[in-house]
Amino acid sequence: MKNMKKIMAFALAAVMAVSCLTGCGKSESKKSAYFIGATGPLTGDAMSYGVSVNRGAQIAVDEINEAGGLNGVEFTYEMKDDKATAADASTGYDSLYDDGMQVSIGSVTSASCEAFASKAAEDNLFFITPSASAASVIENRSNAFRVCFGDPDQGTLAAEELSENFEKIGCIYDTSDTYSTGIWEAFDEEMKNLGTEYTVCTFDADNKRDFSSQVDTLKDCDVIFLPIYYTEAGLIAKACAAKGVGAEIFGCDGLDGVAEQIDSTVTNRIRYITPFDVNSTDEKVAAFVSKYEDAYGEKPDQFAADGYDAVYAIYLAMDAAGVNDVKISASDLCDKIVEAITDDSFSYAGLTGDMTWDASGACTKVPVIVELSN
Amino acid sequence: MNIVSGLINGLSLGAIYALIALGYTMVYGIARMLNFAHGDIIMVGAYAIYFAVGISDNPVVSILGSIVFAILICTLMGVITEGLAYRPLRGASPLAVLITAIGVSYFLQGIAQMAFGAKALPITLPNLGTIRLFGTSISVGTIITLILGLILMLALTLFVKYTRTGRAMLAVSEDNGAAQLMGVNVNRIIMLTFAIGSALAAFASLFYLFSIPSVDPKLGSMPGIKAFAAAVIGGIGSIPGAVIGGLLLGLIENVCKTVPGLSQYTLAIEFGILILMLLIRPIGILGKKRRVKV
Amino acid sequence: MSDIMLKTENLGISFGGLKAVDNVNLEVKKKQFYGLVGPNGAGKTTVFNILTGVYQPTTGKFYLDGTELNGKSQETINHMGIARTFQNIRLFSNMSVIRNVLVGLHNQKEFRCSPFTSMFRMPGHYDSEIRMREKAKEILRIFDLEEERNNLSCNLPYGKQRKLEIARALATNPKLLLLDEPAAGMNPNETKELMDIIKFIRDKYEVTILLIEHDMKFVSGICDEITVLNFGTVLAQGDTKTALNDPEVIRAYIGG
Amino acid sequence: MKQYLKNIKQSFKLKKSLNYFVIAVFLIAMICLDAGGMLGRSTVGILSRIAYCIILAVSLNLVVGFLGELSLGHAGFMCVGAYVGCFCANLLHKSIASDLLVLIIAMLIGGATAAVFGFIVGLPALRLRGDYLAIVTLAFGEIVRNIFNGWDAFGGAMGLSTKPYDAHSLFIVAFIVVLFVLMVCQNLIRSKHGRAITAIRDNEIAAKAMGINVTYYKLFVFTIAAFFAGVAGVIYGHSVSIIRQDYFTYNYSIDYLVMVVLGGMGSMNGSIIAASLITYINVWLQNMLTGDLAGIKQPIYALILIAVVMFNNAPALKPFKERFNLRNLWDLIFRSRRKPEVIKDDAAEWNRIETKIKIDDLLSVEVPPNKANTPDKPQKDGAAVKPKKGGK
Repeated sequence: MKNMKKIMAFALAAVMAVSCLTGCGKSESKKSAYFIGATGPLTGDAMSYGVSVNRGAQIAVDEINEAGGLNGVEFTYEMKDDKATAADASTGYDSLYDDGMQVSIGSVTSASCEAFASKAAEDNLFFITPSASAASVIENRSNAFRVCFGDPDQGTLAAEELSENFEKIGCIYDTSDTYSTGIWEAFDEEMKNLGTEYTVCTFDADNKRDFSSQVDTLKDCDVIFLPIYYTEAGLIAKACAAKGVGAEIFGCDGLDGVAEQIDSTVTNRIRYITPFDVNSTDEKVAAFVSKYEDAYGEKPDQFAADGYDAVYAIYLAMDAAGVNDVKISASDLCDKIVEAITDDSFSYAGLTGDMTWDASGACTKVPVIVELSN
Repeated sequence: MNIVSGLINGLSLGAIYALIALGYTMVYGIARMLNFAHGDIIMVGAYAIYFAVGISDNPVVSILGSIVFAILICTLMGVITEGLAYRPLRGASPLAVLITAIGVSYFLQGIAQMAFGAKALPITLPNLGTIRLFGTSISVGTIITLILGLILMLALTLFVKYTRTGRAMLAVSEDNGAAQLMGVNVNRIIMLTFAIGSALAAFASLFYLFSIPSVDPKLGSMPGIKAFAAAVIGGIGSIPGAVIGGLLLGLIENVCKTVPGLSQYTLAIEFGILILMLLIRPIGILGKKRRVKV
Repeated sequence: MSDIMLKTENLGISFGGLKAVDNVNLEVKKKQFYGLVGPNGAGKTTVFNILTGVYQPTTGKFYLDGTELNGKSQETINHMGIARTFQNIRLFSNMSVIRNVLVGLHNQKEFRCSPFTSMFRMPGHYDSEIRMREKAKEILRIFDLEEERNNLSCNLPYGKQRKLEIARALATNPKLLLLDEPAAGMNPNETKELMDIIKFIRDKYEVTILLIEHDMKFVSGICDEITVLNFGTVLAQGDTKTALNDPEVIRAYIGG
Repeated sequence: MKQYLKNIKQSFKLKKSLNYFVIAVFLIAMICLDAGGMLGRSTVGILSRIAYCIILAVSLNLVVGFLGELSLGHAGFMCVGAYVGCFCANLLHKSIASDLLVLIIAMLIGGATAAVFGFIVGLPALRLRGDYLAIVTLAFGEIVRNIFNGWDAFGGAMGLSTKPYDAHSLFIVAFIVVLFVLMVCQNLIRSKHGRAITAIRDNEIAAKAMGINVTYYKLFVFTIAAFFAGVAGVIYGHSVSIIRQDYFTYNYSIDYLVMVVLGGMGSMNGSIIAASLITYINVWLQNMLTGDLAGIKQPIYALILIAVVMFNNAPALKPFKERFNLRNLWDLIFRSRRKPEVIKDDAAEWNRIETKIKIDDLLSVEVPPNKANTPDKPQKDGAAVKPKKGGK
């Protein structure tokens, strides 16, 4: 039995070598269309964000291809699963690069987008991330752009808003999440400049379900600032209702989708900064919402909208730059897009507001504070 | 944050961990295996409750209905996993059983993720309101968790000690072969153990949803590991040990969460205490040392 | 003191109130065959476990060749020169015959080499390895187990496993060899062969032998002096013939 | 010196060092392909990932397969190695130009720190066994991960950003380290210290009686295994531009344990084959199943895992396996009757290797005190008597 294993060892090592080779042989076949790549968490805890961005982007790509693509040339789009970890984001990038990726909408979560960005910088590949809001992702990288707000802008805006109209302010943020810590740091800094006091509580990835103790500590605040995602925000809202805490709940774009999480028991007033209001009357948004609902049977959230806008931003920038050669290399395409997108005349009225970009890659758009009607 | 509400919250969280830990201890003591997938039975129970809670709007009926449905589903799931995954491996090396249990746990999570999506589904349990007790408001759900939890544990202890099947379970745990010689149908007993363990897990999932009203595929993994730690602290295999270990862990977790500075390191502290406990008394609080005959 | 190999002074141990061994005094001279006899549960194996450091005695002391060994760990006691076999054979089942003996040779001074020399295959590794194999083969030759040296020890027949366990204990180069029922489950000619081998070892390796045995023919054939234990206390001591004919011993054995 | 060379030649057996050649040939083939530009960037990435997974599997095999102690904290050592090693690398990059030198120094520092933690985790191993040790090592992994996550010097929640090593040469360095690790582990196993370690696995009490210093060897094996896990962590750290604690959770420790267990606990070759295959299949599945399909990867992986373990271990399948297995097929094809086979001992079979995880010496179910074994008084109708006051 034992020498059988040795012979098997030989055979398997050879098989491995061969399969590695075939692995890289198939990159040339997809050259007949522009290839947009992306990575995002399609499994694991952050799966719902990855799936939303992926679906939003897919709808945009289908729309563009139906309308004839970029003067006759279609787009192909693919998102690799990166389980929101840096390691899988870089393997995903390599595999997309081998498949001939020319332009990309980056990664969904900040940490994997950091890994994606450092690889993209080497190849000077243009990417515009729909949702990685950490400031460091686009810092001094000419090829890195973003559709959503940066963490710092939301933090400062929230600080101004709250310190004007509230005395006793509380805050709960997630120490294990880059989006949450990013916003809180800017918020904390701005609150210090404005000299307003506030009490802060935290939680982390391993116990983000039971918030009874945090709510107890902040039970006599007028407002609780929640720079976190809608799942935990929903739980906190219900914990407040259960404990009879009437404070207002104020959040950022991560709170979009909290409506489904809460029930009739929650009577607190809920407001949050968001670029995308799912039931806004704008006909472009309404069309997207209905198309999304037909395709996937649930209302789109802000991540889907960002994914949609990212694809359209690429399409419009390539159109403005007059790109027509399908075989264009990633870095030439990047230079063309960057030049077009940072041009003052370029702006895109997307689902998440009217957007313009500057050389730093950050997106300037008018934030809107939405109140939840319940 | 007065002491009483901290204590009650801690104990009710502890009751949840204790109920899950009981499942681990019974299966370990009697079937001599570590059922890593036990944590995911809670997730199955949670989804069962999610679908059953809407059957009627009067709160008592809907809760009773959902718990009965959850017990049914969990017991069924427990028996199926035992039958398909663990029975063929009886007598195989314990490590093989451990890996299979891990496989079952991944499988249950994967299926739930495919069927119900990974997004956390909100669940609206009928709100039982809060009552004022010792000067602070405690939600009725927490009180029920505590009381019903303790009753269940007492019932289980009595069952194992005073009923015939209970004693048969003890016999199987003492010496599998000898019990078989005495005419005890070991397969039936082990299946029964899984059934009881899973039924308790169904209760645990209901109480869990009282304090944390949201359901997702990963719901069961962290409480499962913590409950296993509680079972080991209490002395793996000993039923009262699991209860004490669970309550202790619930209290520790609640204390860590309330102190703002500590909440970041709750998990590190809990596992730290577990390691210290095991170094000082390796067989756990109530475990009985078995002298190996040289 | 010089010719006493093993001396115990009112050795005793109690497990939670139950006195398993009480007030046992032994004196075993060098190169002597000494028997420890008694009905089942008399505490014979417990005495062995105390002498090898598995249990710590609650009362009394024991000396090997003059040095006190109370409270020492099993490893140090083995290094001082006490080796043992077990009542139910405890061989390294997944290792071949020669490897079991090589494990016995592990701590000998002449084969000393640090793990790092072995990891990087420095000269020290090869020297000690080759010499160890020679010594192991030599020991196996005595027990005529050399042909099966590459078979797994669990594949050996029962008699050969017993012999391998003695060979392995001998490999640790002991001054005192404790044999726990070496002839248990052996047929007459295997027992005869075992007696010859034990005698041969005693002469070749000048080792003192203390053995537990129920087979009276084996005991009277081989032991110079014996101690009879009953319920943990010494019933009779001294020359084999007189002790075995002592009325107390006969009554204890035949019972009633 | 001449004698030394003669000794080496004499003790050299092709069959024993076959795996060095297989890996060396594989590496050379890959280098040529890469030089010829045939290898895409993702293949190069997969190669370095396979390399550090082999190191992790081989080092874990030392602990689980040879020492017989179950460790679920291997990703914790890798976490320590990655964070500390790459932190030093970031500092060293300022002063030392050549990346290779920085990588080597970082590997040593990362490995050494992980080894210290290996020693610390080894201490409980002296007293605990089986499932108790599994939970302690798992707890250790979670604690380390939790601490590094909150530590701002190491980048806090965002993670530690590092300077990635050039992908095309990282896998060469990684495979050379694999060869080094393999040589060290196999030399250790095939020496008197290896025999002592396997003796502890087979029968700790007998090993103690033979004078083997069990404490020394347990701590030694845990430290060496942690050192190599730390080195693997540094290699991982250099293959990505940012290190976050979410890559070191206990699920990854379980993956490495699965590689060791499926590969065969006593065999190094088994670990190598299992590590490379499982890693390759994982990455391949991940690249193939994009979009909404990604969800089905986890159940498939779980089913394959259960099926393989079931096939390897279910006692009921034993007769089936006796008749239909590769060897009979081989004999059928080549009609060669082989002599009764001497089973080599260091590659122990699954079930014969009673791992130290025998649970009975830890069992602690309440046994009623001796009052219970006084004979129960028979009741009038002979019904089963309820014990008067048995303890619980």
